[in-house]
Amino acid sequence: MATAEKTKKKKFRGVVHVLPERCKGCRVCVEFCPTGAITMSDGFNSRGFHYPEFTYPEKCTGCELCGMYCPDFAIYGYREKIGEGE
Amino acid sequence: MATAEKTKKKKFRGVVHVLPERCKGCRVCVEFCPTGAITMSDGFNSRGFHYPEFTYPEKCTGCELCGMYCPDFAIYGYREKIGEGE
Amino acid sequence: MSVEEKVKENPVEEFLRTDRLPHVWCQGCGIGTTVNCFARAVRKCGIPLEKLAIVSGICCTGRVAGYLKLDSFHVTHGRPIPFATGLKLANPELTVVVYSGDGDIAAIGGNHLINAARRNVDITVIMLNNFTYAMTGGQVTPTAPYESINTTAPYGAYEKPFNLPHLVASCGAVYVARWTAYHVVQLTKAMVEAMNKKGFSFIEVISPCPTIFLRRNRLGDAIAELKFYKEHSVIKHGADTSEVGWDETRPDEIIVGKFVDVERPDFIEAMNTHLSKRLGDKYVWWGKK
Amino acid sequence: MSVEEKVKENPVEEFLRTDRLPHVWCQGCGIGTTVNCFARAVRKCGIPLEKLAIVSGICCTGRVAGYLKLDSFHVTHGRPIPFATGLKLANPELTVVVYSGDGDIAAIGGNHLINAARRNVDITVIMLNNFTYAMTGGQVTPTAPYESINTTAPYGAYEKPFNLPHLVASCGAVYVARWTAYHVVQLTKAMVEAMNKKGFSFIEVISPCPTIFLRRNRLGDAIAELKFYKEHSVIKHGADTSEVGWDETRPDEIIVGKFVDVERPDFIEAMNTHLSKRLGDKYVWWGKK
Amino acid sequence: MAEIKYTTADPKGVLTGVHYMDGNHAACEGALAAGCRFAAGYPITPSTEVVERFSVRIPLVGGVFIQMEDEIASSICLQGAVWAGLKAMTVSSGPGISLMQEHVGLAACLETPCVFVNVQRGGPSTGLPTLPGQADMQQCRWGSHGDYEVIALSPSTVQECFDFIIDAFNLAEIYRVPVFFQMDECVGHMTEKVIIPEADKIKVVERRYTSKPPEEYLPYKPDPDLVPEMVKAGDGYRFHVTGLTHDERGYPVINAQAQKEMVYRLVEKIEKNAPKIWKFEEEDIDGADVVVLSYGISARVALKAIEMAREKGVKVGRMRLIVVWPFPEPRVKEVANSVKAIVVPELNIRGQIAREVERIAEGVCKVVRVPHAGGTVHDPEQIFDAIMEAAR
Amino acid sequence: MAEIKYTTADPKGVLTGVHYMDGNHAACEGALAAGCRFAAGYPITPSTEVVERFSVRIPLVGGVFIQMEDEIASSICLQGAVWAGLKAMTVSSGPGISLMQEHVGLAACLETPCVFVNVQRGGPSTGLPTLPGQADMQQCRWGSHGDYEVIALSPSTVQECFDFIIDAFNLAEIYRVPVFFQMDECVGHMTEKVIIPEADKIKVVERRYTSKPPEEYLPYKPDPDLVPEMVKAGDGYRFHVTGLTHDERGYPVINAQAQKEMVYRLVEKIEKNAPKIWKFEEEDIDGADVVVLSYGISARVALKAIEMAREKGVKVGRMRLIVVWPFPEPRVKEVANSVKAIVVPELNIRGQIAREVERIAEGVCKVVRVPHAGGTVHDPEQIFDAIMEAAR
Amino acid sequence: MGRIEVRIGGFGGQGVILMGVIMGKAYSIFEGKEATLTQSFGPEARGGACSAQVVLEDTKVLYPYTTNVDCLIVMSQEAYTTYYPRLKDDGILLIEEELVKPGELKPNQKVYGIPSTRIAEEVGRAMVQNIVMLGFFTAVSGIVGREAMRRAVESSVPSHTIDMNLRAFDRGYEYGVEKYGQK
Amino acid sequence: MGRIEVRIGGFGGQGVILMGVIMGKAYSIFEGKEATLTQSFGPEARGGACSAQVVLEDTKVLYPYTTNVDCLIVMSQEAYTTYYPRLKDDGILLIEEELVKPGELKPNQKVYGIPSTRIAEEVGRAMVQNIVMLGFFTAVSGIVGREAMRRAVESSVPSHTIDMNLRAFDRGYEYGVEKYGQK
Ligand SMILES: Cc1ncc(C[n+]2csc(CCOP(=O)(O)OP(=O)(O)O)c2C)c(N)n1
Ligand SMILES: Cc1ncc(C[n+]2csc(CCOP(=O)(O)OP(=O)(O)O)c2C)c(N)n1
Ligand code: SF4
Ligand code: SF4
Ligand code: SF4
Ligand code: SF4
Ligand code: SF4
Ligand code: SF4
Ligand SMILES: [Mg+2]
Ligand SMILES: [Mg+2]
Repeated sequence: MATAEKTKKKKFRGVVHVLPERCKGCRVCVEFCPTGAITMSDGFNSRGFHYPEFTYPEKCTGCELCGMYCPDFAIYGYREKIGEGE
Repeated sequence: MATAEKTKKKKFRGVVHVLPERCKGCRVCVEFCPTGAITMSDGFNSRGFHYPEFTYPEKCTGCELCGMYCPDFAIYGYREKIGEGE
Repeated sequence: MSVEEKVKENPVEEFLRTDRLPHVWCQGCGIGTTVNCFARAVRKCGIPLEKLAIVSGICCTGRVAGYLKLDSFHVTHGRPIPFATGLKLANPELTVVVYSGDGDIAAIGGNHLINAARRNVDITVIMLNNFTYAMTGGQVTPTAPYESINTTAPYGAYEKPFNLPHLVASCGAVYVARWTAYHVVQLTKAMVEAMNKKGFSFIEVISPCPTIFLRRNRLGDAIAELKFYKEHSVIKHGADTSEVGWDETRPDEIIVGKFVDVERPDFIEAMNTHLSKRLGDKYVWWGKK
Repeated sequence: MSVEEKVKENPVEEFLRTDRLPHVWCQGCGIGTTVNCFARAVRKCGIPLEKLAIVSGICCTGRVAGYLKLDSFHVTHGRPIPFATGLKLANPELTVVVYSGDGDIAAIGGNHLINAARRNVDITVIMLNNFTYAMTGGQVTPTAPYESINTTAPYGAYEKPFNLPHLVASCGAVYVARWTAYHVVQLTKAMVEAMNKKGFSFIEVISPCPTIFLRRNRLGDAIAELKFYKEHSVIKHGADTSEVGWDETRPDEIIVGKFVDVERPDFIEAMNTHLSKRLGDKYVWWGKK
Repeated sequence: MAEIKYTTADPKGVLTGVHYMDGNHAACEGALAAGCRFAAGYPITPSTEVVERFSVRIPLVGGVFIQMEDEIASSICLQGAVWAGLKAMTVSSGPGISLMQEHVGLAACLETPCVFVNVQRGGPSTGLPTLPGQADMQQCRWGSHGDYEVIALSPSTVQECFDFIIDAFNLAEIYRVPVFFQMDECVGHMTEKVIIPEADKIKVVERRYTSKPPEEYLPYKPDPDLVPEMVKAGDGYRFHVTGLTHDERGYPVINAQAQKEMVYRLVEKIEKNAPKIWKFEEEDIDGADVVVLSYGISARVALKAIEMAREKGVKVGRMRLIVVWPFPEPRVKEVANSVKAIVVPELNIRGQIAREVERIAEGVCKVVRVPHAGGTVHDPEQIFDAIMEAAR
Repeated sequence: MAEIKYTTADPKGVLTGVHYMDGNHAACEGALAAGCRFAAGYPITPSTEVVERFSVRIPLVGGVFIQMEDEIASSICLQGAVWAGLKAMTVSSGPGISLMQEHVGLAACLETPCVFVNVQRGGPSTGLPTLPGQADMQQCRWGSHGDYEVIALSPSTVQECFDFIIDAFNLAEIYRVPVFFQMDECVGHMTEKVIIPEADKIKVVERRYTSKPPEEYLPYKPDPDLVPEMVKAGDGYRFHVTGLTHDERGYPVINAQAQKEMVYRLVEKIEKNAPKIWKFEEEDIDGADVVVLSYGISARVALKAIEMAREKGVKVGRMRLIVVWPFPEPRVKEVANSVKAIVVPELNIRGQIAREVERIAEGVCKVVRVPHAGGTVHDPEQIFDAIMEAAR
Repeated sequence: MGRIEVRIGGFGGQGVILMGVIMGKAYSIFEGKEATLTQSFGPEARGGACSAQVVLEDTKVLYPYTTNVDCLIVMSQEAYTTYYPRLKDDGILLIEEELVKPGELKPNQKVYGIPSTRIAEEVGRAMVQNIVMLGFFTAVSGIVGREAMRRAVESSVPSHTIDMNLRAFDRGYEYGVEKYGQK
Repeated sequence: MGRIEVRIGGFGGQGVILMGVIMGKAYSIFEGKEATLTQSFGPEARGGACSAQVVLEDTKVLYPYTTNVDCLIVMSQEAYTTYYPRLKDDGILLIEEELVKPGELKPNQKVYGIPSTRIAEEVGRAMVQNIVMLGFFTAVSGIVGREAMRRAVESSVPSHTIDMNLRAFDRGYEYGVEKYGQK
């Protein structure tokens, strides 16, 4: 089972997109990301907010939760196939 | 018991007052009088309505129901003491 | 009151503006009957007459305010409850009764009804339900029974009617009862209880409108209707309000009785308690302590 | 949808007027979160986009209509339900969703809410409850919890709040659910169900308003509030709606779930059935047969 | 674009024939002939017969009547129906019309073509529910907050209740405004012969739906006549409308510039098109010493007074407003320039229309108000006296 | 009888001292100083601060604030409170005020002394919730159906929000009318120094309660000044009031005669007492070529334009309306007779006050409208240009 | 015939307006002329006084109110008192004779009385009193033809009551003919 | 000093209006002169642009708006763009330097920058950024006295935040003095 799962996991990787200019820095995405894949940046966007960064791509499962929670439509996670063949 | 009641009854008599000019002839009083003490007159009042008459005073218990039902405040029954002494 | 004390005058008389009689209501209209009950209830409830105010909206039933010799207010259609709220809050010593029609209270006035129940404003609402907008000639109301004929539902109503005791209970009314114009004794008693109840009390009175509702629905005259009430009413005190509504045109069972009678601080009490807790001596207590 | 089919774009995007972003809502405001759920629900529910109309009143939540790329109507405060009723009745093929705030729907709009539920108008009402009039800066609402601080209840609220699932259920709503902004998955599902339900469906969404309600009541930020929902929510599908209200400032248990899901002919169906029964062939059937 | 599309009435709604009916019923028949297929209302004397008849007729024609929980709901429910593609009206009287004011403003702002029928009774407040008044004439244009314009018509006969409510619906479509059909209790409850023509004799204006594809369509981009084209829900335009100040896209823009553009257009689309909207009836203005300017039932009462005055040798002309708002300023100005006095009898005491005449006359002729508090019509003597006085 | 009873303010409500506050807060303090002890409201921008402050203050003063379920409820709840003996107000803006129109009529008809505060924003409809307008000026008098009269005041400074709302409450009591306090968003949200005097320096009018015993009292029998004496619930008068047309007893009488008596009195009690009600500020009218007539925030904006015009050598006078309704017709007529032009800048585009000036001026001088759609104030240049144009 | 003015007065519930409708309809639709009916009644729907004015003309009715009444029909004392002063010097007065006691009339005025309520009760329902009166009016006034009136009755009352109403009409008509002779 | 016009701009949530209130109160109440603050903000309560205008005078302020701004304080780029054109030729410009990049100024205009958000975060909460800016304004403009300003701050913020706000004020003041010297 565990091996099967691992194999499955490998077929996809989680990817996250951030639109910093929409972000209002609420940190909700970071807080509710189940794997801790994202963290808040130090930088400001043009409206003075810190925004999330995709710091640990390897942790991301592409579960979509960050995107569902983000009140500002500023982030979105999804799963991307790794390689066609496998 | 029955005798006691009768004695009680004798102490009072039911009396009914009618204000024909207020009456709209709905007959509710007559219908809901438990003893049939009142009946509708043949005559009209000035607005063209028949009104109740106190036809059988002896039947009246002064129960007040005619007055409570009358939508026009046109009739009222009550109990009157017969003689102070008894 | 003992038998001997009874006066030889119609007890309703002293509460009436007799200079305005005969009144506008039609032959056999149940409104007057309920006024008889109200007059007796006022006598019995022990509230000084000058401290009793009555508020009606615009409707046949609303004309009650104009015939009762009390401080009486005939305001706009649908709005007696907020007016009554102002009266009561401004002078907590008043007993304030709203006496109005089903359309007035439950159609246009629906939002005020549910909010007053929720706030538990200490007023009594006597809502006469004749299942129609009688004064305007019989349009469909939110209380109109399924399939009943109304001028704006000429082929019969097809909306579900409100179960009003349930509605106000679900908002928190502390006293909820339903009677019909047939139940003059019980209705009188309910009115006494409601006026003496602290908080929002609500009485639905089912009442015949021979001219409009009965005639249009071929239900006979007032007498027939009162008999119908007599035969089909079932007294169920404490009934679950969710079960007292009906979906048929002519219900086989009209459930009547006192459904709710519970305790909850009324608006003024809640305000006084809460603000004095928060503000201590700085709070200026409202009304008699 | 299988994993492979997922597109690399935020699924909410295609439903948004992206030219209007960033939106006006504050940092951490739950409204946007619920819009994510709505977008997914729209995808899933199978309703063609051009047949889906959305109506909002005036409030923070009401701005939803302006951001969603659907036929969207931003009408007056408190009145989205009657506008939606007109839309739906005039074109029965539309799916009509009202998306608005607690004050809009349940304070000024209370009468429309209960009457639409009673009539079983086939619309979906998504009411975002942040316990306050957020857009105007945080006044007390009929949903404000006891003792909560509001600009017009500066020493704490002392009115009992509405139990809205119970209120609409008592009027006859056929689908009633409550979720919080934390329950993104369940909320999405509920939205799908509600939109596909024939008749009046109602979803209360409890949602953080960090700027106004949370700040004034010192309840922390959006994250704290979402965590509170997470920790205190108890899912009780089919719960007795009379037991899902609460009287405390911060309830120990927020009961969430699908409370009501029953069948009853909606307004148009009732109208068609009834009138065709009465009028036979002369009746011109309304909408698709 | 900007071209008005006329068609003929849908025969389903047209009760061709000769009838004896009252004004309220005739207004309902007119509405049906005009294509009205939705009415939302709440009962109120003396207007209810309009929707009562509608509820009898519409199931046989195809459409919906809904009695709402109040007038507020009615006055917005009908707008929902319009935006879903139907022609719609609501009907009320004084108190109900006062409750609708917020939604009159909404209709003006969203440019919802729709008709508000007001069968005027005596006010203020509950006033005289069963008796006539003409004291809601200024309320049409000032009742809602902010600046906006409406169109208002006033019929004098039962036939006109039928004829002019069709105009009301047509004008609503042409200019995308709420149109007030200002009846009065007298006309509403007056019964006369009404001739309803064949459907193909009745001219009906189609909604000005855009022919543009969704990508090119802007909900509030005006045509040259200042009126924007419309779409309806369900057609794939995925458009937005809002009661906030908005731009051509229909998006809210909260600043003075957007406000200026929007509000000026809302007002000017009526002001600038006014010459196409004005409708009045004139008789013997040329050479008259006195002109009686009136509308609604008062115009018929005035006829008697005019007859009496003519018998006394006074040269009296007559101007009857059919479209009351927009007010035919230039023509009234011309008339003022040519006569000694304009006499304005109306069933209100603040000179609701007379003051408009005064403003326009600018003192070049006398303006004689003949006020009446309502509850009944003028005694013709009253108007006669005013004419005689004015002629002096 | 008919004698106005002045007393001084109840110190409990008076926040004596020097404050820096905005117009909305100052209006609340003024209301409290005037003896207002009840407010019913529903939130709306930009007026809410008035009741927000009231809800903070009233528990410490003694009285009640209730936030009602909507504006309709607020506007009648306050009347209940008045009839129970308190002074009361409600506060709103555009959309809310439109919803209150039925109850404005009720207040006029029952002669309920009360105050409606309208902090005007941009309209129509939701319009510009946070930005100013002065486009609800005609709504005060025409918004409700039927004929009636009200009083309306308009403050220009924060101090005046305090001072004149006291006048508003006093006038409400003297004439038993709804009084509109027509602020605008600018004045409402403007912050300035406000000096609140000692309570015994503040003149307050007592309600005109009757001294007659119940047997002799008739609720609507007017005093010689046309205003009837009042009673309140709970005092044993067992009186009746109704929004139907009524006689002196307060009983409904549904006929034209009763209507005539009632409605004429309601209108005339304001018209005939108008000279006692008018209040305006004048400067340099004598010898002026142009007079700028304005009110509210526009009057302050006009100051700049006047200064600019004077620098150019134009003789400019100034008339500022404080009481807007009743309108000071005779004085405006005098002014019209003495100048070349009257310039009327206001934040609306239909000349809501200007048209009144036009009507009264009857063409003897030019009346120059300086319209503005709202959302901000005039650019002083705009008014300056109009003055220069008018002076030509 | 020129202008003929008819005024009908009674109280709410007597069907005064319907009388006017039937009369107007008979004249304008079934006799092809013109008729304007105006009405006024009391507070909202019920009680109080109620009256109808019918102006009958060959061509379009301009001024729609009665000022010189040719025929006054009254079914309450109050209506009599209120409307009598406008009856023409040679006008005719029709009364429900058990409810109205007229005062002295002018020399050329004529009064016609009928116990229409009692007759209606005999026909079946007091409610058709108004139709009895209409029959009577048709007989004694001769203003509108009997056939036109009967057709107007037929097309104006609920279908299940047509028979009763026609009976009532005929009874009133016959009563008029019997008592006052054929017109 | 005659008339002094100050304009403050930023976005909703930055506390722009409160800055105006404190400044006006300091001048009018604590320095005994007159000050009128006018404000404008975006849709209903939140988001969007927000600005305050403060007119300071020795005697009553008649015309309450700014036309020739002596001192412009901006905390967003948008505010800078919108309000800069009205800055006097010899006016001063105060900016939150991490959020605003000014363009070229006129020769006699002066610009003073401060990273007020970052300083506020250091003091404890980003929310007190506006008070930091006020301290800075007091230091670099010299228009209102430090004591009056501090008292105005004290009496205008919630009592439990007074300390933090005064710290923020002082940090801003000191930053100004350090960077641009004592005024
Ligand atoms: C705002 C407003 N809308 C409508 C009306 C008309 N109206 C007067 S009474 C009434 C109906 C009353 O019906 P209900 O409340 O059931 O009382 P009932 O007459 O049956 O006793 C209506 C709709 C009004 N007066 N005011
Ligand atoms: C008739 C009317 N009354 C009041 C308002 C002011 N108003 C705008 S939004 C709002 C409150 C909205 O609160 P809620 O519905 O709870 O939505 P939220 O902002 O909390 O999402 C109010 C009272 C208005 N626009 N129109
Ligand atoms: S997609 Fe899921 S795992 Fe990846 S960052 Fe978002 S929440 Fe975290
Ligand atoms: S949830 Fe959205 S707005 Fe909040 S920090 Fe993450 S990306 Fe930014
Ligand atoms: S008092 Fe009772 S018994 Fe006597 S008449 Fe009346 S109802 Fe009948
Ligand atoms: S109940 Fe009253 S109105 Fe009816 S018949 Fe009897 S007395 Fe007359
Ligand atoms: S219409 Fe009905 S409710 Fe009204 S008075 Fe007549 S019987 Fe009573
Ligand atoms: S005020 Fe509250 S509800 Fe409104 S946008 Fe901000 S956080 Fe959201
Ligand atoms: Mg009813
Ligand atoms: Mg909310």
